[in-house]
Amino acid sequence: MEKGKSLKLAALLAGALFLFIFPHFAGVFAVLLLTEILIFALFALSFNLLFGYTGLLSFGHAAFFGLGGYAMAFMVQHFHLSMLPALAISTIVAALGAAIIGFFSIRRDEIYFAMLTLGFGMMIFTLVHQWRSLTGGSDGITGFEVPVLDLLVKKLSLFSPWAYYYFSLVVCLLGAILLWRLTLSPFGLILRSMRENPERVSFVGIDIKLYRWIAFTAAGLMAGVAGALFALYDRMASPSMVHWTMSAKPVLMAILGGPRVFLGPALGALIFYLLEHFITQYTQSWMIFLGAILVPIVIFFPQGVLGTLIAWAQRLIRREGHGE
Amino acid sequence: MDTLLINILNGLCYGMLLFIISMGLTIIFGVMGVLNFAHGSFYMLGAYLCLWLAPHIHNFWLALLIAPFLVGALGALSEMALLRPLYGRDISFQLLLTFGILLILDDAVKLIWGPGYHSIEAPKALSGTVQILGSTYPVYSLFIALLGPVIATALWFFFHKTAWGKMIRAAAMDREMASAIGINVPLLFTAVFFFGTLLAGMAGVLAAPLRAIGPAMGDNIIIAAFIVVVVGGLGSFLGAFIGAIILGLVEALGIQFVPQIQMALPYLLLALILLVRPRGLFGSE
Amino acid sequence: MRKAFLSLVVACTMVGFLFVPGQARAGRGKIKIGSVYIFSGFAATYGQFAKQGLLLAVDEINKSGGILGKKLEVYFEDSHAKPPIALRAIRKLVYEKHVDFLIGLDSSGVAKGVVPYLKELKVPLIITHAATPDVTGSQCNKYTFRVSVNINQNVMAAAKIAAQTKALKWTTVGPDYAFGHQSWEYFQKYLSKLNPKAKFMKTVAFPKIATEDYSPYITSIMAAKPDGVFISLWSGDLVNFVKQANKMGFFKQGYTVLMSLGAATEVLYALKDQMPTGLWVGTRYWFLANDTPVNKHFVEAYKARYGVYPSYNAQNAYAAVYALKAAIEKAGTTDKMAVIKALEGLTVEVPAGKIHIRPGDHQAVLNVTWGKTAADPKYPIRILKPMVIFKGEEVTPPVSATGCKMR
Amino acid sequence: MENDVILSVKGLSKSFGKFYALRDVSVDVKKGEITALIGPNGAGKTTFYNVITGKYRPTTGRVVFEGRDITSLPAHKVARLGLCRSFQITNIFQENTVEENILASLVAYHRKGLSLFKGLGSYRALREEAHRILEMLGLAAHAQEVAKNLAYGDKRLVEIGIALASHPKMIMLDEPTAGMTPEETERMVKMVQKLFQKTGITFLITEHDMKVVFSIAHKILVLHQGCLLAQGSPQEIRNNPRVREAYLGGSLDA
Repeated sequence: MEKGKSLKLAALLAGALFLFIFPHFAGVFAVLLLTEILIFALFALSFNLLFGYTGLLSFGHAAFFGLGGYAMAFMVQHFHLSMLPALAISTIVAALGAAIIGFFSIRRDEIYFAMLTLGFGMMIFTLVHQWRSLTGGSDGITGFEVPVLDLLVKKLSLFSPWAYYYFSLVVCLLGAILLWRLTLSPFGLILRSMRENPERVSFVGIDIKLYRWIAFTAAGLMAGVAGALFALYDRMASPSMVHWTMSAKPVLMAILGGPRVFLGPALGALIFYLLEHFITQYTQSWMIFLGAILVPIVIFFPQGVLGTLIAWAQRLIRREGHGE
Repeated sequence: MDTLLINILNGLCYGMLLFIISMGLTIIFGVMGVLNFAHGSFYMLGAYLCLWLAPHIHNFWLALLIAPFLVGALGALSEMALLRPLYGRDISFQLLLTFGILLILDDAVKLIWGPGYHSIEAPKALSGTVQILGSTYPVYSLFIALLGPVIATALWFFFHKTAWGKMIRAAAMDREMASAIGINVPLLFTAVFFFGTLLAGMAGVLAAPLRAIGPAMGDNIIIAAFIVVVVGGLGSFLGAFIGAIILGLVEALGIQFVPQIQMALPYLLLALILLVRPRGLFGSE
Repeated sequence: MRKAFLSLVVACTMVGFLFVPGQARAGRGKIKIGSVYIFSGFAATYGQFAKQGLLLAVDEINKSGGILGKKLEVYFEDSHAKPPIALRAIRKLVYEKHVDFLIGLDSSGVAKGVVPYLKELKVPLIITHAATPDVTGSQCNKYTFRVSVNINQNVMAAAKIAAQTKALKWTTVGPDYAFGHQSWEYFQKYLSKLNPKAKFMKTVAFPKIATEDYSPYITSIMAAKPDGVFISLWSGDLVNFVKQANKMGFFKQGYTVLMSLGAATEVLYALKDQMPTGLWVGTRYWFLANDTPVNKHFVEAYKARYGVYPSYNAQNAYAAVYALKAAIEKAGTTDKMAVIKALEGLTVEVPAGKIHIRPGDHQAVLNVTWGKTAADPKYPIRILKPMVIFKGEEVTPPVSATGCKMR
Repeated sequence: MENDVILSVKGLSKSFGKFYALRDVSVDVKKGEITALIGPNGAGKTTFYNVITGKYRPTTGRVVFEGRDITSLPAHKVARLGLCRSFQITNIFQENTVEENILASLVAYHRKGLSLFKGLGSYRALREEAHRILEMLGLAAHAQEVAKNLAYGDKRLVEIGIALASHPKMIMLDEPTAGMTPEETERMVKMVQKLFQKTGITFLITEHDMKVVFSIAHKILVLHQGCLLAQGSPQEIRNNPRVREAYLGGSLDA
């Protein structure tokens, strides 16, 4: 047990170290791509708090991604805030949005929950699309620059892709660690139990609505962080951030990677982007390939890529164990 | 006043198209528990097949017979090959798989027919316009608005008077019971998927003379069809009919009266209905 | 425990793939052009035409020895008509493919999202389609050029035509984003100056992009009984609209109809004889508008290679490559800053005629064609008869009016 | 006298449309007893459970638990007051480990559920308590196993463990031996008796196996077509002619 724990810690540290030294070997484009992957990994992880851990398939998660992004763009464009206050405000805006939408959505289950979140998500989409004076309509908010990171003792420019990569890396790692702690806590246990059997949970004295609401708000908050990072990465907040097709991305990533393993959705984000990256090098119709890859993965990897790999590995280890 | 009437007709015309699509969606969901994301793509395929058939057979009505059949056959094939391994798994897998089918169909259509827009003439008999209270209105749109109830009646007869229809209805109400009373469930599922996608294809053919045929037409309609099906009540026949009419009217009248928020209206409707009636208008608890 | 370890191993391996070098930096002695257009969705024909026009120019140039002895190499990326995706594509082109110059961009929204970022990328971009005045106005910068007709020029011409007609009560149908709204705004501004009696109605229609069903919008406009309708829909949306408007008798009401992008050949090909005759249509290039050898050669070569008459997007992309060629030859080097200098104030002859790129805002001044749709048995599509050609200087507002402060 | 009664049900009815699943049922359950609720399939036993524990609202009637009116309280509030239940169909957290199944219930009881960032591992007291419960149920060896991999009988024990972990004053078991082999049934009966003796918790059990009922119950309630047909000691029920006629038939003699 103790040995296993230290092994895990070592592996995690090695992974983090890898992410930190990666830019020293890679070109600008790889750094940019990895920044985007990190941001989407956080987005997918936040989605999976609902999907993999609470059993709620949200089809409007992009609403909070977008709220975070728009709030960030707005703060930077109009108030020229520095990074941390702007990020804090965007996070709060997304969390508030999630609290309000969550209050209604968590009243329904399964496909109805999915449809309600889709509905609310698209209402937010309409809002940003139509309120041209505030949001720039379908063009979105564009033309701002990445704010400086004001650390009181020192002001850092995040203009270069490398600087922004490191900033995103730190924020995404912190966000992922918070989410991870959440899943390991008693709260996380209750969420997982609700995923298995919400009725039973209410019969041991848990107000499932309250817990779902908190999970929904937490997931929305973290999606807001990812969205704020993404708006700066893209130098724009546009309605496509809020559209249902954006909500479909974390769903895809989570199921690709494996919703029952904490880092599964992050791996899903990685697979998604690398697939897209490689396929679009050879052909413009990458959707047909994505579909052609998606279909067998769904059929043959029922626990997602990471989940299935782990199951295989465990079987292998068990067999070895029996051999001894 | 006459604007209102014309817009109501517009709404009904759109609603009836939606109804035919949603009917297929709701049957598939009711019987198989599968929310078919690719349904809009089957609709699109219907329109494209009509486009492809038109120069060969020179007859819209014949295309209306053949194209949906081909779409249904493709649907049945994909059900047998792809969807079958997934029964019993979580609904999200089926959603994702049909999303994969959507991606493939959308791009395949673009590879075959190119990315451009195409158009088809309405059949001669229906290509003119009529005067309604001093406004001109296309005969073909009127035809669709009237065809909807005819198809609805035909479907009603199918479901209530024929053995297959009764079986599908029984299975939609209680899947376990259906297998218990000796219905060949795999065959039934394939048949239902065939029939459901056939309806989507039929709607596609009917829409072809009305709207531009393009690679994006499926994505635009699928969310609307989802809304209809959920608002009406998943698996409910009457629900799909009423839901489609409501959504059609909401879209058309929204443009007339509240153009600024018209885009949000379908979603507003969806959220309100679900909060007040958790299982939709005609869904069973 | 093992779970975490395994996941990391998998992740690291996959990230390692990023190191696999692409074709980057492969071609020394080549001039690399990155090109971003819409290749999917409702307006995918735009990308297709642009790609064809661009490749035609590139092949011609490469066959005759390239530019300064260097061959051209083009990389295409899809913008999906969405600004973030376009930006990602451009980053990929610049950072991964190391392209020297960028050519492209449909859609004003995409252009507005991308243009501010060029200051970071430090790569010149020649816009060939996106028409928003902002990119050569409030957003202008030294890396951004445009060789195509912008909203100002197109709509100024429209207003001049509108002022000649008897129509006084005007309304609009336009796509619900900046382009549609700006077109209408400029139309009102210019027409009210030319004809103070012109009135602009409250009932307007701004359906969202890729709308399926236009009938409710058409009904509302018809109910308002305008004299003139200014339509700024484009590509698939315009095709869709015209078909449905035909069925509802929209064009039989005696309205004066102006379609700012109605003379796009892809629209005319899609509609064929469903396009009514006698409508005023504008374009950013018309293949019959001038009979210079350059144009004749282009139209013939294009028709021979692709089987259709070139659309404005094809010409614009073709023209951009030749403008770039002229600038590089003028500069005598492919150095980006030198080429930028050479592009400023450049005059070059392209199929659309002589174009002049103003140093003040980097907008090309060129002739703008409008005309009335007419049938001609020699052509499978509607052509323009009569044709009205406005001199570039007549319809281009002065640099001082664009709001451009070149930095 | 009043103090002896832990659960008091007065005039309870529940209708679904025109159909009455329960009609004017009034019963008292005494503290520190095992009470059995019997009746043929469709007699309304499960509905009775569902109405009392807050899954359904009653059409009419009152439910009083420990002197508090709990009529129409939501399920989680009823559970908080110490009235817990198990289910007829195995109703556990299948993908979680056995220990986690018990811990979830303990977390709920000790109100630690809103502790968001502190790892579960650091709650030593909770884990020790979970261990004690599993030990008592004879499941300690399976603590780290995923629940769905357990044998059927063990799953039913987990079910009871979940109920036990919420420190109930009274447990309502819904057919705890349904679908069990005779050996498993015997093990379950012994377990219930053991738990009763060790903890003194009040039990209400529905059960179709009459042998089980008559061997463990202090008092028996008989439901028939939604109505309370009879109540009394096992001896009284055995001798009640109405019960014999309506429901038990000759089976008691066999």
